Amino acid sequence: WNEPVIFELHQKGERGVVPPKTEEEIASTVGDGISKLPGHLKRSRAPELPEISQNRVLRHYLRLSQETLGAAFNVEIGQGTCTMKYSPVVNEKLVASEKLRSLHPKQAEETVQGTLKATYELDLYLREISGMDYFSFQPGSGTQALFAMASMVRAYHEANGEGEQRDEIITTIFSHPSQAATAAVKGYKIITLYPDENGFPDLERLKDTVSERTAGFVVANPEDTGIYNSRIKEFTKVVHDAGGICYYDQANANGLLGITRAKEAGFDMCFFNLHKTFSTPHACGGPGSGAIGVVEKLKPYLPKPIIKKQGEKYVLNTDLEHCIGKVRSYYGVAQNIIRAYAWIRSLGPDGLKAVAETAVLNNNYLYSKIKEIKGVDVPYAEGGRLEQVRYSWEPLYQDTGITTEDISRRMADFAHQYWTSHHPYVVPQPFTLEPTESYSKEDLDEYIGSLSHISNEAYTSPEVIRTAPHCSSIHKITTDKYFEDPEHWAITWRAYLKKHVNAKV
Amino acid sequence: WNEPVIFELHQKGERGVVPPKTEEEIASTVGDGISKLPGHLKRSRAPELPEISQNRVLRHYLRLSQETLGAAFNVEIGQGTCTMKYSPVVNEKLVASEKLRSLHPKQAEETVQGTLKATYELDLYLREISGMDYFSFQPGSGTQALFAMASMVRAYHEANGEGEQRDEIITTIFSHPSQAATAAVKGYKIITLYPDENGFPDLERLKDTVSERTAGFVVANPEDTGIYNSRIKEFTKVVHDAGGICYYDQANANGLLGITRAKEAGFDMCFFNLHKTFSTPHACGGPGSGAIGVVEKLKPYLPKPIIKKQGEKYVLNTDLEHCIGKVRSYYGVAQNIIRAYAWIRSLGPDGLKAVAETAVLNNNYLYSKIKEIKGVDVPYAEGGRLEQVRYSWEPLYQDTGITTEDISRRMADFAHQYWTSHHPYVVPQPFTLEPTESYSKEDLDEYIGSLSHISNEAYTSPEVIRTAPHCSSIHKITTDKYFEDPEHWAITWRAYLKKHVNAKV
Amino acid sequence: MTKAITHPYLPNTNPEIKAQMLKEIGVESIEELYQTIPEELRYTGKLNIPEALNEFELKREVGNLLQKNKGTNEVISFLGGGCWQHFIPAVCDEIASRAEFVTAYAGDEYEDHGRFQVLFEYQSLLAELLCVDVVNVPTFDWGQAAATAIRMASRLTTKKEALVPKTVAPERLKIIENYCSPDVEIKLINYQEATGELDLTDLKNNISEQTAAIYFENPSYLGFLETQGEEISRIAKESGAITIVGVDPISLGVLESPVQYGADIICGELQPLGNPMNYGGGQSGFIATRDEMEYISEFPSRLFGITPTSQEGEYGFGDVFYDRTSFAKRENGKESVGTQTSMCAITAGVYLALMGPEGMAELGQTIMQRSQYAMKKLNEIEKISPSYFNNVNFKEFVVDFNETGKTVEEINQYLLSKGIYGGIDLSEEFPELGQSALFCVTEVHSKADIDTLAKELRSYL
Amino acid sequence: MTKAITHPYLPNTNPEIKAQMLKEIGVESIEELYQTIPEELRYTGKLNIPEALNEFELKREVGNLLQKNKGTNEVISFLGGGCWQHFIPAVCDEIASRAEFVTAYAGDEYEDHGRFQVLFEYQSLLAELLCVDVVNVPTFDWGQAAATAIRMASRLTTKKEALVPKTVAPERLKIIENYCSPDVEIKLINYQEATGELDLTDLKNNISEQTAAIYFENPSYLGFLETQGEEISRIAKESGAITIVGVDPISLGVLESPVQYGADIICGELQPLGNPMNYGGGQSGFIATRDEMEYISEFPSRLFGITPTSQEGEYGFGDVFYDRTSFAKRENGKESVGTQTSMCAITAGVYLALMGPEGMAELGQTIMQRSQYAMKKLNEIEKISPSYFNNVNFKEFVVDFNETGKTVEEINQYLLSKGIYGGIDLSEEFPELGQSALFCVTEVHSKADIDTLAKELRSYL
Repeated sequence: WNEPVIFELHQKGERGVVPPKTEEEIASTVGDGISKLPGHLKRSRAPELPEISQNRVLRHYLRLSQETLGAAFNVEIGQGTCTMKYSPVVNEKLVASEKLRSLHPKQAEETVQGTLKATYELDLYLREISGMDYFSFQPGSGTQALFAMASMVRAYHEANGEGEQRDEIITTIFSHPSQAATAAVKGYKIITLYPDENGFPDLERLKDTVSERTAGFVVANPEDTGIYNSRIKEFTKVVHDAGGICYYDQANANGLLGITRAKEAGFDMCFFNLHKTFSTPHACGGPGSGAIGVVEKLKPYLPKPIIKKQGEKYVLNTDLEHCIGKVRSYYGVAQNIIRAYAWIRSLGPDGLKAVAETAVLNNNYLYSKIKEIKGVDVPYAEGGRLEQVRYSWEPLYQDTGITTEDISRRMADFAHQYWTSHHPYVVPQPFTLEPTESYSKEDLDEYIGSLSHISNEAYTSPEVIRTAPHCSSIHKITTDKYFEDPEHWAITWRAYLKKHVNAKV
Repeated sequence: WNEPVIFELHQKGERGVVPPKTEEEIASTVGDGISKLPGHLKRSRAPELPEISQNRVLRHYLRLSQETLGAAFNVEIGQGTCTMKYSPVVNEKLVASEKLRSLHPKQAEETVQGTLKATYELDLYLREISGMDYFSFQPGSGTQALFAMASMVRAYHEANGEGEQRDEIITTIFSHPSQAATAAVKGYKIITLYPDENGFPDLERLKDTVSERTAGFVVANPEDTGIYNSRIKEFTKVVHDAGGICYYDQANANGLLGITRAKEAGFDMCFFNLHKTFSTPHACGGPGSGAIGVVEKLKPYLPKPIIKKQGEKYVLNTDLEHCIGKVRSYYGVAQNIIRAYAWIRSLGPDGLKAVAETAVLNNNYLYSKIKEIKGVDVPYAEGGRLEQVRYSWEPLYQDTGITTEDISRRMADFAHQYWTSHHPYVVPQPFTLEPTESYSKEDLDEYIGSLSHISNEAYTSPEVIRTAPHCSSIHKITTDKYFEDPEHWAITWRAYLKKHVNAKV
Repeated sequence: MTKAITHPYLPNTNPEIKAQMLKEIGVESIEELYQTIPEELRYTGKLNIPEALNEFELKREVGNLLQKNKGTNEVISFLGGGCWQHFIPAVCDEIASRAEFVTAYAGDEYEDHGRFQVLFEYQSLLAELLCVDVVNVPTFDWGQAAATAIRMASRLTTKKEALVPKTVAPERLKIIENYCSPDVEIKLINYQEATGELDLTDLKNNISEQTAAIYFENPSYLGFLETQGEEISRIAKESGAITIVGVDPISLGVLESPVQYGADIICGELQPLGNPMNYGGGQSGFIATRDEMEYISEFPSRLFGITPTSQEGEYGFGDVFYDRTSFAKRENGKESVGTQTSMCAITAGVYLALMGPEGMAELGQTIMQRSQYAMKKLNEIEKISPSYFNNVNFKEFVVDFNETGKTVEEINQYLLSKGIYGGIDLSEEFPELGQSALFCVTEVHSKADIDTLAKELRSYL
Repeated sequence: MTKAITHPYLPNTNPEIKAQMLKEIGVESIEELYQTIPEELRYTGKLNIPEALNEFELKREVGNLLQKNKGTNEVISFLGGGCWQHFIPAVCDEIASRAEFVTAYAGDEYEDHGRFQVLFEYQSLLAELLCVDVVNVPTFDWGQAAATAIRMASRLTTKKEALVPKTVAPERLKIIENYCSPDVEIKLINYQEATGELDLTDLKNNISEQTAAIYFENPSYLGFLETQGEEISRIAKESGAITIVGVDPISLGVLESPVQYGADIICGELQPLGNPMNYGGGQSGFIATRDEMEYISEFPSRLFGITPTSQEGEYGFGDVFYDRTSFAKRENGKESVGTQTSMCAITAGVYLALMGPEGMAELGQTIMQRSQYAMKKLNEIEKISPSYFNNVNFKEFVVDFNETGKTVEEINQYLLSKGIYGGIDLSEEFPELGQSALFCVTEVHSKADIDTLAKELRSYL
């Protein structure tokens, strides 16, 4: 499709929908309603929204949906760290119920017992999976969960009179940027550990780093390299000994379900992304859900409320002494709670463990094949990868000048997602693949085939790659000035018209 | 997508869904259930269905959905006679209700009052639109409605003792093939009227044709040419005078709502396609709905049951003396009844008339533009087209050798539907366009642009057309032997394997 | 021309656009475009239908209407008899509601490649279940499929009679008779009182040189199995008649395909394969045969075939032997074809692809176990017998209430008051069975559901 | 390795395939792949969670759970206060449930072109409503948007205090305080008892060189309008502070954009624009500013921009000034960004495209008429006053029950028994209002709904 920007579809006088109108009796009782407004608050100029018939609006968005490569449409293993697993259709049908959609967050507890029960049960399941003692589902994503945990670290030390003194949080470079960023928002100084030659965070460096200024330590394990830090318990002990809180970014938990738990590794808190590990769909980027689990001593710091069972009733418990307040309105993304609940119920304990094992099997199969592709390097220790691997095209780049971004564009021609990696590129020319449990060997072979093909092209006909994409929705964007130059960029259509269309006239 | 045939996705041991299992207590009470079967009835070899994981099945069908050019995705005016109008999304959401989906046709009337009421109300609306006295919604399409009407013609004459004698049904060549075909199934000899030089069915010919053998006369008006027969009342009178029944194929009624009615034109019966005129979606080819309306005297012949209002209750009326029996199980396609009901309610009387007028306006605009395209001819009288037009590429064919089928293939490259016409091609190199009320002038201009472009290609670079399609889901099918030669054709995958794969080994 | 109307479904509402279009056409008003409709035929009134509702009002209006329905999902229902409550995988609903499939119609091989492929795949998947090589793009329903199968047999044999057991579904029989008349006469054959199966003596008495076909159903409308298939086919063959078997395909994970006992043509119903009942709106029929030219020639339906394209390794799909059809030949084609029930077939294909061989076997077993359990539980109740016939059943069975002194109508009324839809009342359809009802038990009926039925019947009777 | 499991969500279940994969990897068992996890950290038990359900059982289980909820669609609900019941066009639901959008995530400009375009269009559509040139890819909710707006102002001014009226939504205030601490201090400003509007004297007393921003809401949490916007902005400007206005965008068909009374940053909630309430799961926030480099530099959010491609006349879309973000710069980026609430924004875009200027104006008017009617009807009841504040309201209003001798809790309990969800109890959030409740009336409340409320209140009080 070469679908115009929606404003170009404007046809004066058309309508997409007619909103509810007031009954005659009301109009005759209260008048037009708006003349009560003070003049300066009454809108004087109608918004310049386009006028389009319903059929055309629908066609526009349906076409654009087809130009979006959702996980349901491809062998979606190229967005490493994102755990793009299968989101079961049945769960989508379940959350479409008006029994969920139409709930208001302030309605009486007795009228939402179903939702509260599901939330409480999910809490119990996650406790079992992590070893933690309580969960909150308030955060709307991993980033917000990390922010909530950083807030709890601060509240904890403040409650102990060490709020001022403990002003450092330690993280690692192969963790999600939000670990560092959210702690910085909470006023912390960030100390970043780099890996040793095997790709493990440096334990000696940690020992040198911790002090009475250490507020907390946050880490993913496995990190985004897919490498599991075997000495994690020593890390948490070092931090605990220094008086810090250890919190665990479990965004990479998909290979660990039923295998190992946060508690035994010595963490005080952890979070799971329901939209990654527990299959709720990513929805173009949210709403997601970051479920925070804590050990008993941190319960009073959780954002309000959590769910409590009182006899046969489920109630909202707001009795949390040191509560950090809130990070998100109300009680979290209720529809994701139901989805995750349903997913766990559909797998059971054996199924969950099979998920982890299959994810690890798939990843290691992929790893064994990808590393054989010409131009690919896999930094750090051989083997020992769990559910994902960070690879590098550095040899290819050295040989041919083709970058990981070039390859990303070319992969669009094969209808595959392909993600480089978070910045900074500690691994040069990086790419990160995470196959999850949802793909068959044949699926993986298809993806491997595409990368092999492109590697071959890089060595034989690199121009094909440089000018890619060739059969995607759009052609190559050849300038970055519309993204980097304030004179050119336009973040809305009206800004575009001002800068590029009307300016020319 | 280059999506394989589903059998090629087979992976031993995979599963798409697990059906409900029996409880332990039942199994222990009755055993395995199947050992009760006589040996020769017990399936000995499992069906060779493919084994595929749910994710992969879903991906397969989702991809194939994207390779289907639904009306929601294109300026869908190329399937003339099909009335491809906008099917409102809200109606789809309404019929997704379990309050409709889960109804069993034999449940007590008191438990389906909503559906019965909607059916009854729709009956009243269609009476108003057509002037008829009763409607049945049993037929699942126009073809079945025509069959039902032919059955009623037979039953009527049989009841009058003329069943043997009256064995001819008269139709016209520009009516749907099913008019002739269904009457033939009911044992009638078919007499087909051809048009005069202006495109009207020949009234003099009709007068010569009718006799004491005439059972009925069936016709569309306007016919598939879009030409409205102004003398229709004389036609029906001639037939009535000869003792025949006149029944009206209203598949082309979209330009007539609120403008003119079956009753005043002298018809005894008519039918509407709910999936054309009344917006229920075409669903890849059904289930549709053909609603039959009859005048009082034909009521006893209707298929059972029809809906009756009894006080405040709606009941199934099976008291139809000369009933033809049934044409379709139960009471018709209930979901289409609700959709059509909802569509009429959303438009009201003024809206329905605006539908007709806009459809006619759009068609005449299109007509005024298409006839100007080089290579296009519009047979028969100038002007006088209502909601559609049958055009001809005969001049283009004479000039360039490009056929209407060639153009059909090339239109796929422009993501437009394009339909030639029903056989036989009375109009040479035909194509039929029906824009309905759902498309804007801009939409029509887009379609006109594609045809102009192709006409231009035909005169300048015909090879592009001959080798088309170039950017469709698949490439040109260059042989018809897989469709016409019994040695080659394969109507199932297993037949394909037998004839073309295993045979080679 | 009516007053200007601004409606979301009507794009060309701007008076300027309208005026511009009229000008391009070269007329003054829309009225002029209608000049071919004579004055006397013009409808001048305003249609007496309610004024337009906006979307919110419409949702409320229809919502209120549907609220007056009580779905089988809100009760425990034992209704079957041709339209059955089965488990529908969510993927079936997802695919059946994709806007592309919902709004497509009759495009060609290229722009509608996906539609052609999924229908070819449906044919192929069902063919595996049936063990045949040819399956059609579907008919309206089982009844019409059976009628067409009989007409096909009549054309193949040039004979004009078909034999049908008296136990055939009355709903289907009405369709068969109407679709076959006046060309083919339907003769009813007696059944054995003990087992419900066909009375072979009566069959032999009625079969003749006039017989085009014998049609029977397995499982039968009354739930019992016809175990004499092989013998019936033999009798048919001896008289040069064609054997047609109607089948509920959901039984074929555990039951043998009719091909194995001699069926020449198989027909049946697709509704159980993933299609919601929709008050009977989910019905869809199929016809299947061997891959023989003479059989294929007699199909009125479209038959999609697979073909290579000009691109190596690529498949396309299209109409096989289109010239058979009434689309091609009008009254000289084979019967008639038109819009049928494609979406039901697509859904059935998705269903079979999801279920696989294991799923179909397990499902069949579950149905047999649950229905046998239900028969056992009902059997424990005095005065009723859940097995009018002495036979093996699949999914359905006739419960004999004759000794209870109550009518089925009374019993069902009581059950309804307890949130149960009892079985289909057979007292009109089969007067010889007296006060009997056809109960249906599938994989959706839990033990608790069945126990509730038994408990309520016990307490009422 | 656990026992072989055959599950629809797990493709690689065939032992042969597994064995083949292990062989290719060069290990004996999956266990070996876990060797980096030390023995002491291995969980050896079986997780104490219920055994797997098949799809049918799952649907029944979750269906039964949800049955315990009573949705606002089953009653008449007057709950609002940040999450509101509005009419949702069916097209919004259709687009929001398209598998492509549901399952996409973070693809690039090419393979996810559609996602980029719809989000750019959302930005552009909302911008027209707000009369601004820059709108972000959304935040989590209004509260977080307000917090980020305040932090942006703090960075822009390098000052560390923000002034907020005491009438701010308590839910949002908690988020603002948590997101702003420890960097920015939030000071609460009194309101005028009569009108609820900001006490300008108290504002002047509190504004200082430390003030980074004044944040207020219009319509306010308590439903009244803040009419002094221009004056407040002037006061802010005089002190070098930035004016931030929080807004419910559904009001902007009839209300003037805050830009017109001096807002530098606008933030608010997207839920009312076509997103279901979902028990609060439908919240989504936005931030909007002028197209000035210094403002744009301070956004933590992604901002999608439009660009030409190498194909003449074609548009592409991508990230503007990515280097601001924490994705690019970790702790040195502006605050943090991650998965937010894109689907809500896409839906809001669809909503605005459907409504157009006419729709938004009509809708705003309907809401005002209906809420005024409700106030009038309640006003007729003795002892209660539906307008605690003497002011103009939009959609919500504070009903004063102080003279009834009953608590809001009691009243709501009664209403609940009559199928009515009464207004939000303000007695804890705003103790100074005593027994008062915040009622919300939108376009979905018919005259009959409102009359029922009045009738029930009259009969109870």
